[in-house]
Amino acid sequence: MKKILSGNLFFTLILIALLALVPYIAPPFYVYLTLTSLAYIPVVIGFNILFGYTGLLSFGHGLFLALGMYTTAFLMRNYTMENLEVLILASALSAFIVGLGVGYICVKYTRIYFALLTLAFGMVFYTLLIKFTPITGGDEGLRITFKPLLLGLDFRYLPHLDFLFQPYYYYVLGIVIILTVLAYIIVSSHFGLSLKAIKENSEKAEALGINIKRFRLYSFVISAIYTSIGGALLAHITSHVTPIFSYWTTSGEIVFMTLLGGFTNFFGPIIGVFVYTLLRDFIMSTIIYWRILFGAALLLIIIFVPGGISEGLIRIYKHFKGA
Amino acid sequence: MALLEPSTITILVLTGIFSSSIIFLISAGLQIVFGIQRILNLTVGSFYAIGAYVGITFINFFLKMGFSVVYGLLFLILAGLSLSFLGPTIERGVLNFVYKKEEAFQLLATFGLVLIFEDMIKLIWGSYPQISDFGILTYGEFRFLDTSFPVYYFLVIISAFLIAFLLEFFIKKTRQGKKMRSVADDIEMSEGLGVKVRNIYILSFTIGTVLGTLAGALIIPVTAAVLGMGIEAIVLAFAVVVIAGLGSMRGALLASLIVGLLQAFITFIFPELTTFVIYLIVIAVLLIKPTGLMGKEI
Amino acid sequence: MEIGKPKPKKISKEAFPEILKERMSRREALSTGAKIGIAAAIAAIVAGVGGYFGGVSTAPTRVATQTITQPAQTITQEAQTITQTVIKTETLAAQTVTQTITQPAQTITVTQIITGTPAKVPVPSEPLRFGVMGFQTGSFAPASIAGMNAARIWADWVNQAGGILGRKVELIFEDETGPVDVRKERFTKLTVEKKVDAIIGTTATSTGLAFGPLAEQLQQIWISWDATTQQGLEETLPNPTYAFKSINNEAESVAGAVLTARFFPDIRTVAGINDDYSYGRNNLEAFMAILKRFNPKVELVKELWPKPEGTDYTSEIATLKATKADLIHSSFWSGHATIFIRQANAVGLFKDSKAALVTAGGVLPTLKKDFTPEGLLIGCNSWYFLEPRGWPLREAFVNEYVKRYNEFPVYECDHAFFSFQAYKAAVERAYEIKGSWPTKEEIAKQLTQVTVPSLSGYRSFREDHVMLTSFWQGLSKHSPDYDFIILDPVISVPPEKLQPPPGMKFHDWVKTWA
Amino acid sequence: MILEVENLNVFRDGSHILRNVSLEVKKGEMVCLVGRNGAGKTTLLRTIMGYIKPKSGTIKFLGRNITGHSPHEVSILGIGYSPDDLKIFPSLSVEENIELPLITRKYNKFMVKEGLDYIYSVFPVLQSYKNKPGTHISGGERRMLAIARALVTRPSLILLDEPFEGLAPIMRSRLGDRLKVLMEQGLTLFLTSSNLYGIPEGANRIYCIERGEIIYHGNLKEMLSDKQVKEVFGLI
Repeated sequence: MKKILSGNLFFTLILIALLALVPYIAPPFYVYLTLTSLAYIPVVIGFNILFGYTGLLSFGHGLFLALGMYTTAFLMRNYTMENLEVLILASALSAFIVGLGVGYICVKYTRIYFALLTLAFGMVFYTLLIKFTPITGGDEGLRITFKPLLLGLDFRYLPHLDFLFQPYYYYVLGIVIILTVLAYIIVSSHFGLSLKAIKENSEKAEALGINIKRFRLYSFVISAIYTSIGGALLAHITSHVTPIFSYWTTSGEIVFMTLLGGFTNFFGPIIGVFVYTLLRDFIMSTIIYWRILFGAALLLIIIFVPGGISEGLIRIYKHFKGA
Repeated sequence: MALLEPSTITILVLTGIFSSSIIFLISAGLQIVFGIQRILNLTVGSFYAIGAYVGITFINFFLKMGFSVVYGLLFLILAGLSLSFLGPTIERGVLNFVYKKEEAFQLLATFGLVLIFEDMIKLIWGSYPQISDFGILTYGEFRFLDTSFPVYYFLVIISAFLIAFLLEFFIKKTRQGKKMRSVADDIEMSEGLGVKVRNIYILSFTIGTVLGTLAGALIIPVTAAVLGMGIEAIVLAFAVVVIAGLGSMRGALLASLIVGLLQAFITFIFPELTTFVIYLIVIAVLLIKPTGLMGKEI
Repeated sequence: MEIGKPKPKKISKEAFPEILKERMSRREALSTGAKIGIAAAIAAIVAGVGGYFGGVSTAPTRVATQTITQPAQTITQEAQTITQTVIKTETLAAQTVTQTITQPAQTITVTQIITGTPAKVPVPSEPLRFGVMGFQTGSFAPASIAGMNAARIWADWVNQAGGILGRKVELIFEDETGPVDVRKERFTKLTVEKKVDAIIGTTATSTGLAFGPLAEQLQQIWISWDATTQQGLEETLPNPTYAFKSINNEAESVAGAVLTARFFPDIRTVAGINDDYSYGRNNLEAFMAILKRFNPKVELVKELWPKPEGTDYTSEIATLKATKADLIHSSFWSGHATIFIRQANAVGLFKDSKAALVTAGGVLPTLKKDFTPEGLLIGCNSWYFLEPRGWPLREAFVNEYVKRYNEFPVYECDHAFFSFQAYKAAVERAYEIKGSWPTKEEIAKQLTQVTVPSLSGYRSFREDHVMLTSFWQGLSKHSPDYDFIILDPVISVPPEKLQPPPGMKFHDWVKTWA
Repeated sequence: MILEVENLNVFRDGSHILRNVSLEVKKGEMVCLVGRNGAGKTTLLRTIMGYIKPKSGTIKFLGRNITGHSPHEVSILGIGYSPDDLKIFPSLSVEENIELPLITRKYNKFMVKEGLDYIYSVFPVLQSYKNKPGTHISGGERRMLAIARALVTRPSLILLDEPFEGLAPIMRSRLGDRLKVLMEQGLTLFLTSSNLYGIPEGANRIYCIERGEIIYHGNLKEMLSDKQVKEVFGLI
């Protein structure tokens, strides 16, 4: 056990070091892709706390992604909030409030009903974003016109891409590492085990004295906060937020990333994000009929490796170790 | 302007029922597959779109061959039925592998199929809207209270009710229907009494497919076939089955009527609310009675 | 309390810190604390060091861009004459509608006059690369795809004629579909990875809003075909260097309102059906504002806003039919227009109401005679490809297009063709001035200086980087030569009647209308 | 020999549920499998029916190896099955419930009619409820309906999982009488019981199962004096 843990730690450190080096070694466009992927990591980790650990499939997680982005853009435009830390906290707070409300209603249901209900909420939020033009900018969305302060430091003298590729990149990397470690602590804690127990067998879990609904709600809220923080980080990269982020296709993308990487493993979704981003870039530049490939990939994953890439890697690893 | 004159009400009611008939066919396709296979089959939206595209190709071909437009409706129905081969192909080729997996995966598998079909349509028919040479006024017009309606509207409404009746008859009276009901109730016990569940799965999925393709074929004299029509249809059908209760056929009929009429009236009275209302009803139904108006307790 | 005692179920706020201490065993607390601490430390170090070096390493590299003083303008005679003879306008009686009569140009080779002049520094030999973006799927695709097809034809023609200053051109296509962040990703990829010389295309307003600032940030020339609402861009792009915008969204409805007043002077009630996004909303607003200047008694009795991704208008059309307005206004474009007209005609909507379909001509070849009645006001945006007056370039293009794609071209072809022609002329002009291959900034500067023949006649950019174009609108008519409707009479509304002059707000401009 | 089970081993979720189970049922016999709840009775029946794939061992029916066959094949080959939880189809009426096995065998109209008549002669009470939904009748009648479904095709072998479970004493004796009649008609029965009182009088042979192992095989009288059996049923 200890050996595996230390091995894991070793690999994690190498991965972090690699990620830290990316802006220096990779071509600019791939730095951009890596940065986008980094911002999506909290999103998929949050989604997976709900899906992989609690067993609730949310088809409306775009709601919280958009919530984080709109909170950020709204505060920057209307109150010229500059500190990124404050913006992240504000996004988390709004996700906490909305997540509590939506979650309270949704967690009463499970399985397909939960998926349908979250889908409906996502779509209602989407329509709200389009209709309340004075606050949300309607379909045009809101633009972020200036760069935030990072830890109180002003990097505004940098050109856009230099800002994104240097200070902002490392800032996001730092935040993502903190959030990932926190999530890891959460899921391996007593709380995380309770969630798993609920997923495996909710009746048994209830018999063990776990308040299922409350735990599902906690899980929902944590998930919402993570997703929203991801949105807050993403907002500065896109510097333009639109309602499409709460549309069901975006929610579907989050599900796809998670499945691709593998929801059974804590690190699976993170792999999923990177592979998805690279794959999408590759396929979209190669053929215009990229949906066929995506659909086929989805089917193949579901049929052959429901555990996603991480499961596939583990299988290969075991195979070679066994042989 | 008087808010609701008799002629206004006539227009809204008739249009509402017309929309309901199409929505019903699609949602019936969802229901039958959910009832038997317990899979929320998003692909039915793609079948709707394919039905429309193939319907256009079909009818244009026959009209070019020199057949009279009077047979148009027949050709459309033929087009819808001819696509039934998609049912067994997809059921055996894809769904067969996901029955034992979690619900989420089954849903995502059909989502994957939707993506594939969307691009296949683009590959075959391109991205321009496709239009049939079969005009809606072929069967004339019907005048009522100083407004007029194409007779075709009534034909579609009648066809939908006929199909609903046939479905009911099939499920209630025929041997295959009895087997289907037994499978919907309890797969294992049906197997233990000699029901070949595989065949029933193929049958129900094929019926679901044909309902979708028929709906698509029937709509084309009224509108054009465009990319994305399948996804829009599935969203609406989704709302209908949630309101109806998953798996309930009569519920689907009732809920389609509700949704179709409501849409027509809301659009007239509170146009800004149109997009909202359906989702709000879905949320309300899920909160008050999650099994829907006529759904079985699960 | 003992350490390791079972944890209490509820914790009051006051007691929280003590209980927290007791709850965790010392070891657990230490390890958890250490984990968080280590993580935070790593993160802080990474963020701090990275950020510091990031800041330091990039800060000093900022060097003032070299500016090249431009010699006095040395355009050839022919070029100057072209700019002057562009448009002759003729005022129509009381209606203040202007009809454009353009001098037919001789051939496409007009802009190649400069090519012949000897260059001092040889041009680079590798091909010029253009990123071309448009919707390849979805209901907005038809217009985009027509534009992309036109780009292909233009590229082939230019390559056959020897390229731009001898450089071959190469097109790299990217899909505009997807959320804005993906579109921006594609733009960034084209710029930093594919190193294209310019990005041309884009159809959706949301794309325009995102790309405008991005083009400035990345210092990449971006010429939009259709993707701009002025409202959004005034805020985000006050003084663009690299971004070139299309004409105002609502221009179609401005033209539509003028012609509505002319063709349907008796209407009193209007019902609008427009996509529920800014393009649709701007259009109805502009239409009513202008129409009221002509006819103050006109009243808007119904506004319908179907969702933009929708493809079925059965309920909306029932409402329109029940409303019985004199005129239906719609800015549906692309596939939506076809579906709307077809569904509306099916229930006899056009028997009771006139219609101003200000953008429906964008898919004119799909408006078949059997479901599109005569007498609808149809707008074809900047180009009516069957316009009666002669224009060799248009004829050559239409023939080529039909031969290649087996369908008729639509207005987006003109925007596309113009964008490329303008770029070509700007490069040639800048090269003429500078004597060596110009930078992107220099090319961008020249883009507002050139006037080039496009499919609809001579066109140019305004000094604030807005496309100038006339709009073609007319009444639908059935002709035995085509299975779709044609426009007769067709009238063109000149650019200065379509959008406010630079710097003026739309509403202030409307007030200036007599 | 109608049914032969040899060295059957079944695992579920990693636990060994049936251990080397062997038993046989001869033509015209009534064989009872007795064992406590969770001993593996239902698992054995379900394995015979083909719901569960055994890890090893063989099942022979009428001399034919049916190991690994799917349930509907096993059913068509001629084994009637009534599970312990009955599984009456709520969407089908009483009569349709009875018809279903006939329909799956593609019997024609007259053969279906004949089958129904036969059932109504054995369980007359079902005829009076024939148009009611299958679940809207009393527990005892439902039990009869479940047995009727297993019986209607006149299979070579009928598997009844705890047919007397939860029945009132009067229903129990009535059902016992019916089974006796059926035995006289030459049917072969294999049934289970979780207690000693559930073993019908006419049982020819008894198997006792405990923790997945057959611990006794013989007649009822001798069984009651068997030490292991006594321990299991707390008779000591």
